[in-house]
Amino acid sequence: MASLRSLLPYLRRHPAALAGLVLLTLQVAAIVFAPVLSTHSPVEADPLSSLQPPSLEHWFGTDVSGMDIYSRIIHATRINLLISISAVALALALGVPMGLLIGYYRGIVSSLMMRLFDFIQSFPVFVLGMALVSVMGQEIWNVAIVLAVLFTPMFARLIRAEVLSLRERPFISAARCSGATDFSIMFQHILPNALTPAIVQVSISIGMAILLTAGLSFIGAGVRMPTPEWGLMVSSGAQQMILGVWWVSLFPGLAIVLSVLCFALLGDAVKDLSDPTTRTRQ
Amino acid sequence: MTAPDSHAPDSSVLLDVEKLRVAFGDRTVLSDVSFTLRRDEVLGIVGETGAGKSVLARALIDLLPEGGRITGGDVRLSGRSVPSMTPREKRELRGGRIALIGTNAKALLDPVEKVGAQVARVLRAHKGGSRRGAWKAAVDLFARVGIVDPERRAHAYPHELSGGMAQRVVIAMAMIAEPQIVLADDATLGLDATIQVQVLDLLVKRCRDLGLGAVIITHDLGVVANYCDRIAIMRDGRIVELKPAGRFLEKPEAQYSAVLLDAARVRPTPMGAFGTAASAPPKPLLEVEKLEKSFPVGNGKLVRAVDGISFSVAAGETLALVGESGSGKTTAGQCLVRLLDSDGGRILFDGTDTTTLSERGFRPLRRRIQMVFQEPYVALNPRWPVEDLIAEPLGLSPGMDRAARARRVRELLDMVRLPASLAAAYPHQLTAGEQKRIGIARALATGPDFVVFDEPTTALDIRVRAQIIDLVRDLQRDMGLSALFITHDLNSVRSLAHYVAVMRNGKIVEHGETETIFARPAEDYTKALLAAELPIEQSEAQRTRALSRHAMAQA
Amino acid sequence: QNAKSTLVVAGPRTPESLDQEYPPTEAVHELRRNVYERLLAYAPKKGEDGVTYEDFGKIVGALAESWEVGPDMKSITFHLRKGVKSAAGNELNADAVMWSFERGWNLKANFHWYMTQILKITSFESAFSKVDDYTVKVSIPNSSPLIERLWINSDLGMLDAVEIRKHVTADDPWAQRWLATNSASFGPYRVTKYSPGQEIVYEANPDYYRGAPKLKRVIFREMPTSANRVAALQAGSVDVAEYLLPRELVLLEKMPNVKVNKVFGNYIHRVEMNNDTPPFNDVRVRQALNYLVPRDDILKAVYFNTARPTRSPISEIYPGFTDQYFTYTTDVEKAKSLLAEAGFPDGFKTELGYRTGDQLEEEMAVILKSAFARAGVDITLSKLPASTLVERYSKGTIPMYFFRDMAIVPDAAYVANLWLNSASLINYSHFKSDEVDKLIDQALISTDEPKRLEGMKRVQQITVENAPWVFLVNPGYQVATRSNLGGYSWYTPNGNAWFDWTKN
Amino acid sequence: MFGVMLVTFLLVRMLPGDPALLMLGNTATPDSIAALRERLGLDRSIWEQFIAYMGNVLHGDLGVSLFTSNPVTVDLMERAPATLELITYAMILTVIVGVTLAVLSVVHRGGIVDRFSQVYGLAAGAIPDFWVGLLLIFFLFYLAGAVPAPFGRIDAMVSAPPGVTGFYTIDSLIAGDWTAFQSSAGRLLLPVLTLTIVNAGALMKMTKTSFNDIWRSDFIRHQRASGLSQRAIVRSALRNSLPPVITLVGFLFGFLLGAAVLVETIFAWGGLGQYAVQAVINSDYPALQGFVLVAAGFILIVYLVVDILYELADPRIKV
Ligand SMILES: Nc1ncnc2c1ncn2[C@@H]1O[C@H](COP(=O)(O)OP(=O)(O)OP(=O)(O)O)[C@@H](O)[C@H]1O
Ligand SMILES: Nc1ncnc2c1ncn2[C@@H]1O[C@H](COP(=O)(O)OP(=O)(O)OP(=O)(O)O)[C@@H](O)[C@H]1O
Ligand SMILES: [Mg+2]
Ligand SMILES: [Mg+2]
Repeated sequence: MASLRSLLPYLRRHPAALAGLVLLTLQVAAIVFAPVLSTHSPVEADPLSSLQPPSLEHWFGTDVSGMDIYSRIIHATRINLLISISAVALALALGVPMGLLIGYYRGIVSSLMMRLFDFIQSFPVFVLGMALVSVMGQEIWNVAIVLAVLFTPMFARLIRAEVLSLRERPFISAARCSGATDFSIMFQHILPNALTPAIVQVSISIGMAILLTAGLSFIGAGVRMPTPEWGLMVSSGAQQMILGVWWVSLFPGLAIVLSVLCFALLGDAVKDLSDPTTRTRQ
Repeated sequence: MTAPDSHAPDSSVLLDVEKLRVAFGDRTVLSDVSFTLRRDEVLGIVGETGAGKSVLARALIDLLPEGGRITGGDVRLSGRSVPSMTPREKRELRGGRIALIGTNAKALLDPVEKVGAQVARVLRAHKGGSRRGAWKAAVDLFARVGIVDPERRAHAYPHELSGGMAQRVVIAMAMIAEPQIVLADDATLGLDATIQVQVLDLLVKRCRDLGLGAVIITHDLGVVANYCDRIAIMRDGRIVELKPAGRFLEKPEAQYSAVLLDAARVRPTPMGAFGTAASAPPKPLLEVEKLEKSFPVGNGKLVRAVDGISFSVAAGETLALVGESGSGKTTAGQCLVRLLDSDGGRILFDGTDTTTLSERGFRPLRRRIQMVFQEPYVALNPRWPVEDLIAEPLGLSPGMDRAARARRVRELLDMVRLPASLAAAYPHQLTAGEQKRIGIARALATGPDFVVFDEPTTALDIRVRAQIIDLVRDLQRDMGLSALFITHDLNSVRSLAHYVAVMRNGKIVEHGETETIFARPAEDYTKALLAAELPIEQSEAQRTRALSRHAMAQA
Repeated sequence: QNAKSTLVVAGPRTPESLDQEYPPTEAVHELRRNVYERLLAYAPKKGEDGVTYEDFGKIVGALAESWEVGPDMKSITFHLRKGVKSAAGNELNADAVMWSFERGWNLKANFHWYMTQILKITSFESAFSKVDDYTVKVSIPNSSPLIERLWINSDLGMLDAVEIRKHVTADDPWAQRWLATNSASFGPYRVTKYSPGQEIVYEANPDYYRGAPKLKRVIFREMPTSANRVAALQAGSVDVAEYLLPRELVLLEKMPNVKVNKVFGNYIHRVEMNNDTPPFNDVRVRQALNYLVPRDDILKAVYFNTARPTRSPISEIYPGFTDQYFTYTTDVEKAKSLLAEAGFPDGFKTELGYRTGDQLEEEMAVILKSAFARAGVDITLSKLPASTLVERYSKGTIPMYFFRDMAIVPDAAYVANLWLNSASLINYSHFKSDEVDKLIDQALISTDEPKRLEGMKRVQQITVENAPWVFLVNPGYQVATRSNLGGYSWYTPNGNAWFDWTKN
Repeated sequence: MFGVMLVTFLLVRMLPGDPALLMLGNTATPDSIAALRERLGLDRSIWEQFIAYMGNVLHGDLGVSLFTSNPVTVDLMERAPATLELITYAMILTVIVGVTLAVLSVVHRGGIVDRFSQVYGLAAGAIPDFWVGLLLIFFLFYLAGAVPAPFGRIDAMVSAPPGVTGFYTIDSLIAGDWTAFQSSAGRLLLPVLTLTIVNAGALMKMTKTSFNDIWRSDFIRHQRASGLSQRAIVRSALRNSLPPVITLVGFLFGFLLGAAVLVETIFAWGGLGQYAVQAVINSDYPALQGFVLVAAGFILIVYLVVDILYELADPRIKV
């Protein structure tokens, strides 16, 4: 990983990475200072001022229940990122050891696990997520767990593929020759090398998780009203869109786009930074 | 320049390079390169990695890698300046008048297209004509570049060809549009010596037959000595010396040239001069009996990589295992250190049959048997710093504290002649030679009795190779190591091994003392192997030819 | 020509089944109104707004040309209209009616429920008899004030026995499989195409006893999203859009070529509380919540004045309705003190369920959440698939839930029995008052009309005071059409009767 | 496939909500509930239910939808063409857009297309499809009025062409019904555009990566050094990036099936996706089971086809 000192010039050369970092900072700020940044309560309905277009009072307008969209977007950052990041963290925590084990020890159990992963992944992600959330109930944590279940195979496969290719690499033979045990080969030699693609994937997955959470909420299989959540907010304006009320869906949708974009940009940067060949060529 | 014919604008000059400068960004990689190439002349360009040879070749057809620009000078083909040609003319030039042959022929061929079609495609790009006619021309040419059964081979895909065969296809591709000049950039790198000779013979012969100009770019002074009329030595983007081959070999002028030539000529100090006397056969440290190892390859077939070989190595002795690529050398070596489980036979190390031991049971022996791996970079974990890499095998000798380890690491760095400052570096920050040394330091860390050296010198630059050979020889002497020395490079065998075993198709075809084998090879295969080694001397034929040409030029 | 006689309707849902015995849903009610014909009907009456309503005071014959009610209201004899033909061309006679009764009785669903629960019939044989080919008699054990009115109910249509019997099989003696996707009755229309979830096509019955319908063909398309129905109506690709949101109706009213028919009907939309479980077993808590509801805001911002506040458990248009006992205003202080008395000075946490896809309930839920929060009552909103919601409230495992319903028999006692009788299966709020139960039971068998009405007044008083529900609104019924449509009529099941409609 | 069946069965069976209760609604009596449960087989043990289910599936009987009262097989068959038509067109357009952009941006590196593709590649992966759908509705339907009302496959006033392929566009052409063709093609526009905008970016990025590797590979450089024309070189590079693109397209097909769930909901498409959403909302077990089975089966078939095509496209795979 890059030290801080090499990070600055890198950022100067890569405005995209800089943009990602700025977006991330904005989101962190939104998470930390939500109460200060917002102008209204994110869950207080004010029926008499429903569906107001953007104005000085309501920067992004109000939704059908008269809640302030701007304030809701700010507060939603917490929920959305909480769900996505914890889902990915969980998936990583489960998927990495699984991938390592089934990649390193090949046997019936491993191939059974692979079948299972194939199976989970052969469904359209979204449909499976939808079904799972409705089985488990619409709680924030359930959404996170479901996403983790969906992402675990991805990480496990990724790590497994890396392990499979790494274990054939001569430096593993060399290590064995130097007396490394299975344990140290797995954790000291293979894991650190296999982790880089997983870390890049983390960033992408967080983006995917944000999109999926939003999608689930959009069809009503995600978090519950009136929790400020971007997908739910888009959905609450979906009906109105065709009648020309654009602000209810537009702004939270933009928030989703920017947030996912942020993680995509960071992912690219991480990939760049962790690849020694691209770094030295700079 | 020393060549007498460098200025004259005479009609036999095909290519005239004048003060050519190429830069990548603000880094100049070629400066003031000038030379000419005449009809029916073979020019050799030699230089170490990064000297700018490939950049030069590509600059000649104005097809530099992205980011590279010609910043000065000119390349003239029959008087026409190449850089100022229109794109269309350049396209016709490339492959049509100057053909380029690169390294690793398999990678140069379109993997999803039949090779015959690929060659035909080039012909049609330059000469037009019908698909069928071009195909026929390609097949004819295949026959002439020594491809047996050309009609069938033309229908093959690149992955179905061997390396040598693929190289012939690429040569055919270069020749098909009847260019005036052929550029061969490390065209035979990575091929077996025997194949290399065949390919080069073929290439040079065709150039001579057709009276083409050829530029052979290589690391190997043996190649230029045997095939080229003139030699250019490159270093850091400059030509430091350019003269007829014979004169160069006799008396290089530039100091760098002399160093290069010396390193390439490291002549073996026969082992007898310093090694243990081969008089009283000592008790063998390692005995291998009828070792067998096969690999399954797809549809149930087996490749017998090692097919019943037997040999023994006594304490303090070195056995060299030589043979062409794929003959099973690495496999044999890996069986010894138990990276592969053998399928049959016995391996007795110091009296213990290691083939019957479990992995756990073998672990104590690892301290005594070590291996140096073939490719230096990939055998090092890219995420570990040098000190950890070297310290890893020390885990085999229990009871070492931190300080002791650190001390040992420094000792080892010193032993392989690396500065202690490298301890914190990562493998990708090292040169190939340094990486190789780290590999050796790792193998020596536990003070083993027996080391398998897998190709310690291949893929290294001339000077670095000489240094590694010196290092290994010193270590053998100082530590009294026994070693199995696996290699392609017959030169180094003579410097390092007491005995030689020649492998072919998994079997040992000849086995004996080094000097004996080199002097009087018994088997045809061994003879062929030895013949393929290109001495750094001008052959008789070359010399006469050079003389006659010189006379011609004088006339 | 074709365009004039064809009607394209966009609705949220196609009927789930065409069988008469399928549970009544909104879509099913509309189907029955157009396909199945009953024995009796209310006389039509023109309202001031030009809409044709039912005159609850005047019953007329439908398939029965005339009828007599026996002494003590313990029996009723129907004289069938002669020459009435089903959509398949079969003639109506006593056999068809008897077979319809028999099928309903044996399938133990809708028909059976009315007969046993309302008319208290215990045995088929002693209750139903064929007098002659065109006369049928129904006798009941106790007298019932509903013995006439019940037969107007749209769940009690008469089937074309001849047609249906053709599809009877050994394992399906009542042709349930066939009738689930086919229609056979004496109504103005029959179903010629039925693709559940997509569309249903009605074709006029030229032999309908009131004359051939003016609209020969009605195509009903399912469009679950109301905004899409609005856009379709606007674009002229449908003639009628049902069940739109009030907000959308406001928008449509401003458009040329579109008109909105609005009536104040019998729907009641409320939040029910589980009166059995704490904290809702304390009447003060229930009252407090009623004091917290911002009814005016809801009427304005959610319903855009297409609804009226609920001021009684009885539908406002039914005889016997009174709102004189209703005292709840929006009064946070009062609510707080009631909660404090009940031992919740800081409020409490609870859960409120509403149906997936119900935009209005969601909007109201959000408003209620904010409103209740003013007294510290923190509600979690659970959007639940309809089936889950039904399951949870019928098992009593959800403390609060939205409930929208209508009682299609315009009789206060019938309505009260449905929702307030502690013995009623759909009294999901578990409201129990011995006095109410007694008054209802009396009213169900009493034939003394003034006394019944008196009792029902008392029932409304007790109920409003006990506040088993959070009273919200009576939403009315609206349907938006292209402006070239006329003849709109309203019946208690709310479904549209295409027979009455005209297209210019 | 057995596994698929078991898991879908269990999964779907765990959905909350008692369908019997829901179906009967407010007037349910314990008697009628019991009768209905018995009819639906809900009263038996879960294993008995599964075994019965298995047997039925093998006979092509996926049960009867609790909501439409139709056999699930019939429902699915009725809706499948809608979804297939949608995703097939989306697929074709996505591939055309994605691959063209990828090739252009690699060949003319640093050009306008390249710069556009970089921005688009980043953005496309970040845009939720449902949002794009809504924006398209707002801009193209509400503001510009350029497209017909965005719901359903065909105008409610126009009757669907007689079914041959199930694709309205093709069927209406076969029937020579120009109005129906216009109407159905117009309706396809927005959903197909939505799916394309969202997915072409990802396809483009991945195609670009593999095409770029090939474009910079030794053999392409060698072809240039051999004086082949740009056209021939692009063709050869494209031919080489075919195998990875085929794999991607396979994935994409599966992915589109999932994406269709949201897009169909927005555009009231009446296909499998919308059916699935309704099945979840209504606890319609047999319908959801049927959908999941069909989706898994469909994807298996797609992967199979991908494998075959892959082999055809890459001589190195052949045994
Ligand atoms: N694409 C490129 N971008 C930047 N620098 C380059 C590029 N290609 C070559 N160089 C630089 O040009 C110099 C000469 O490289 P070149 O490939 O010609 O060496 P070479 O003599 O062919 O070496 P080798 O024997 O290893 O093939 C090197 O310093 C290299 O770093
Ligand atoms: N893991 C393996 N699986 C299948 N075949 C193998 C494997 N390793 C080696 N082989 C085959 O065994 C034969 C001997 O290989 P080996 O690597 O020992 O040759 P070598 O003499 O070391 O060649 P080189 O000089 O190229 O290193 C070759 O034909 C090779 O293809
Ligand atoms: Mg080179
Ligand atoms: Mg080897």
